[in-house]
Amino acid sequence: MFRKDRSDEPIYWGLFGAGGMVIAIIMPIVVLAFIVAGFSDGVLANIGHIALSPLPGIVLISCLILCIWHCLHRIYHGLHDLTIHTNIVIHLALYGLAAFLSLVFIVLFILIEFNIYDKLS
Amino acid sequence: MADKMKITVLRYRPEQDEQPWTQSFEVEYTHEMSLLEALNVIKDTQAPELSFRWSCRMAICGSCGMMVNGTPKLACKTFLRDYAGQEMLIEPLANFPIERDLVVDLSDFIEKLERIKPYIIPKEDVPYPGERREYIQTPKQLEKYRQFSMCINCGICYAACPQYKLNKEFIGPAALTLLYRYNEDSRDGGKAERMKLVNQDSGVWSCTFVGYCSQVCPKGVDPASAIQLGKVESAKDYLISMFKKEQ
Amino acid sequence: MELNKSTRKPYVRPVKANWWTNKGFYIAYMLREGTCIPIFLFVLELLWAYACIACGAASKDPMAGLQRIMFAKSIIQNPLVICFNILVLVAVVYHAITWFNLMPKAQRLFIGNKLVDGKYFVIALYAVTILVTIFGAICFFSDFLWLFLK
Amino acid sequence: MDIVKADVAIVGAGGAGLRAAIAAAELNPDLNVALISKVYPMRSHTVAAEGGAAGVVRDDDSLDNHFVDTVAGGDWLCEQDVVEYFVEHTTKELYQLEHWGCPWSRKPDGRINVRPFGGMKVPRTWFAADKTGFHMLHTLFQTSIKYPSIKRYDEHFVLDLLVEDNQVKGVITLDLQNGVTRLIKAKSVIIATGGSNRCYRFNTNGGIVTGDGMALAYRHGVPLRDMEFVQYHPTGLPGCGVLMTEGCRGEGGVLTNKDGYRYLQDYGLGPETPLGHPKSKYMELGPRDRVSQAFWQEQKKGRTIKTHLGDVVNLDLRHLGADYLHERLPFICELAKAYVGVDPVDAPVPVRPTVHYTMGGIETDGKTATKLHGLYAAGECASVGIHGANRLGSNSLVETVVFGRVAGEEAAKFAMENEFGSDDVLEKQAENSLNKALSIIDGKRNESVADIRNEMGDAMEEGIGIYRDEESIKATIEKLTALKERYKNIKVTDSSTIFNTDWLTAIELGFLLGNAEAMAYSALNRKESRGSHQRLDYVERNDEQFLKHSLATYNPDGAPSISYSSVKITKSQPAKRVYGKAAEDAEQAKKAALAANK
Repeated sequence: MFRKDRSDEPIYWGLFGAGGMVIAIIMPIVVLAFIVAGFSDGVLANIGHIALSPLPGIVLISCLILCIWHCLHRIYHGLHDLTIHTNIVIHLALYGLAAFLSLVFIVLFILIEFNIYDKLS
Repeated sequence: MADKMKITVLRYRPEQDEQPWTQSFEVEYTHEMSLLEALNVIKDTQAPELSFRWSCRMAICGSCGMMVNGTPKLACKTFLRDYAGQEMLIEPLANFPIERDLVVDLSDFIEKLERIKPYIIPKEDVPYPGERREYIQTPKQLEKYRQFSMCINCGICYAACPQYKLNKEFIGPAALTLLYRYNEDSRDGGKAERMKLVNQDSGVWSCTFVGYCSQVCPKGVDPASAIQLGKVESAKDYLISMFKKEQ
Repeated sequence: MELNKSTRKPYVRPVKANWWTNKGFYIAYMLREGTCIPIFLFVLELLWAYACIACGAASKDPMAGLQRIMFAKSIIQNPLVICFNILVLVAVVYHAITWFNLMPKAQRLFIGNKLVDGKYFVIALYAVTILVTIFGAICFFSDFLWLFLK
Repeated sequence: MDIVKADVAIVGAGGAGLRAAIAAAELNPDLNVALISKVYPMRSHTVAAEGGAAGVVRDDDSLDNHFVDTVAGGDWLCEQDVVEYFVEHTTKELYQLEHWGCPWSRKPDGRINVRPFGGMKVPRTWFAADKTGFHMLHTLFQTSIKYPSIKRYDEHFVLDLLVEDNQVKGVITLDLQNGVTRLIKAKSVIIATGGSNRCYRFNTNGGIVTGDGMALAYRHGVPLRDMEFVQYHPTGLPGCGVLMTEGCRGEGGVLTNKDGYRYLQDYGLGPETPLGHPKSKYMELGPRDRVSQAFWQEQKKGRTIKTHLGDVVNLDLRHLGADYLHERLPFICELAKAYVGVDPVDAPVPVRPTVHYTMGGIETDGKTATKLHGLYAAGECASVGIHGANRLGSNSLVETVVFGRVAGEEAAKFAMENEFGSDDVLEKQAENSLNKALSIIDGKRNESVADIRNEMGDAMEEGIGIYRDEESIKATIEKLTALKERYKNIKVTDSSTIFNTDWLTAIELGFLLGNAEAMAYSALNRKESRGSHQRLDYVERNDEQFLKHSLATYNPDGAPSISYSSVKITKSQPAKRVYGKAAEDAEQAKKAALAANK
């Protein structure tokens, strides 16, 4: 996929950049928390509370969505680095996947926040 | 006290060879001897038909870029003393076709330098100061582009750039840096024209910010920086274009 | 000598998929780019766990719902997953270092006539990261910290 | 043979060649301009000029000052009408470069800054840090891309000029990369190939500075003028010869001998000026010939510093401080560190005089036209008459643009009034020239190019150096004659057509030998001391006999014949050439005399 006119890269680059910043600044503590949660139910419960409450949940999910775009953007260019020529099919597949996964996150979020969570608690 | 250095050179003679081959030479060297001087000694005394480009000997003309043990360098600014106890493998600049021996075909690079309109396109809103007056340019305005005007067009950044290796359409580090240099010049009004090139996939968007170009640049130009700054400009341009249709 | 017709025959060196393996700088670059793979898998891991919780929460049968939630716990606390998460942490930290180091090239600041040294950007980014990490630690580990203080 | 047509062909794409091409393209966009260079334009040696370019801008300065400095600096061997034209046009050309994007260093208010230079009464040297030539060349090259009528022939080596009915009609070139010959027919030709300083072993010049254009014109009967005047730059790095700009001294650097003594005060440049306060025309800001000669004298007295790279003196910049050095002289710091391992911030830089510039060259009139119709010359290869017996620093960079433009316009006008030559005549000539060039390729002969080149370089240093006398010059001439004989038996093994540098260096060596001979014979016959030509056997200037230009005319089989032409004097009568306090005294006396007359 190589365009002679204006490239669409600014969109993907913007998401990639935001994702990169998130991974660098926020993800270290998130990953660390999950490692600790591997040993401690208390921490796991804390994470659960944070992830399931609306506002921190939005923040966390936005971060994860940006991570997805960041990672798939890198994979897209990484394929090129490994001399696998990227074409429109790969382009649609990877960025399509990113869009799909983002959507899944959002749907799950809505599922939790607007319907069932209240009933459970 | 003269030490000896084994220098292996990648040779290619288009009329005789199907592919490049290596030839080794021994050179006695002193503390001050540059690789360029060593190559000249080899040419003068051992292999007169060895071809390479050179001129100024002082790292400003940009002729003698070549690969030294896999790293692109200017031969005139590479000293044998820094390789004491090792051997040296000299190859033509990577990523360019080999024309002969250490001479590469630079025409693609030169064409790109020409393509990006590397000259002042007068600004409509800044009046011409007249024959005997300068455009006012403060030291700060000069500082905005000064570093990016230091490129000597040696091609070393192209030899360092994996993206150029993988895709020859990429305008590449030096040319994009020169482009950015003119866009940032307070006297210039040609930014809109040049942004068309920047915005293409073959413009800044082919760069994945490997950053090796800046690492090897013999003049500290930092092309990687110019390209990232170019990406920011291109992204801004993209946003603006979403709201304003291009003429 | 034939000087009327060019006998030029430029040799183009082949590009192999492993071009990056013979230079430390390129290997470091590929590793940097490669960090996206464990990070991506980690996000999938979280997505899976999150989906389990969501489905469990949405379930009409409370027992089945609880099972799904417990399944999420079993993912997070699986030793293999923990090991993988440690790998992810390494990848994330490596990403952060490389990301911060390159930041000054994409952003310039002038004070007076002088370009501000990029290292101040880097220091600022590390400072922000440390603050975020402390804040996160308080949120995530508050029980833990409480216990520790006792 | 590939034949292409261009209205104006320009040989050499350095400062002068590029400026000429732009001038021709601007004068008449319908003309086709062929810009031919044996290297890519940005490799041209203009790139290595560091210090700056002279142009009057300050309120306390005047064109007259610049004129007087130039003429006196040239020891009155300048064509004064040409100098007048020159000083009137320098500033305009420098502003033109500014409009084209040259990153000149500025004052805080955004206006052009200037620095002092040797032999100049008022600071008037425009600079772009210490990479002025680099920035000028790249600005010109990049600007030239704007003009569609300029077609470049990069890496084309000109083997010969093609002349029909005593009028130049084109050039025969070798396309180095493609390995084909290309005949470029043209209505007028400009030579802008730079100096011939590779005649000397130790020089500040690049490997390409082999005087090709001078040699080509010379072989077609155009005289080389004032070739005995070869400038030694006082501050080159020992060993490699890399240039430390005069800007070092302009910014306040000082020269000291082995005792740490500022020896220039002993050679008519004193009294000593305070450290860090350079004063125009005093001490380190004396003209280059005087400063180089002072080194030679110190060396004779055993007061220079002995190193394994030869005798040196110290260029001390430490008192300027790291910040100032990095702002004004960054390239100097880089070069000193790389090539002699000295950081000028911490230690003085060892320097010695090194061959730098060919004052003489292809004889032209004030409009750059040569004796051969349709042939023009500009830049260092030309002797348009502004440098006389010694060039002032920062006059040559601006010369390339002032006279590059003149040459471009004149050649363009000539092209508009003239026709192309006839194909068959030119092709036949080209064929002959090519065969002659090809005839030196022979792997069975046994003289090495490197040996002859080195022996020539040593002989020139030895016999026609900072000081010379009849004996030394004659010894050099003898050596050159022998080398010319040996050159006939030169060994060129490479018979490839692609980038055959073995062959090229051999051709260039032939050119250099001829130019060296012109220098030697001109020096032999000038029995006086003037500017950079200092004879130990004739120590005084002799205006009666030698206030005239030497002309060396080529003889195919033997020594050049030397004749003379008159010097144009307009405003400035020859006087004693003095610097330092002596100059101020002389000026006072002159003023007093004027007042008395009134």
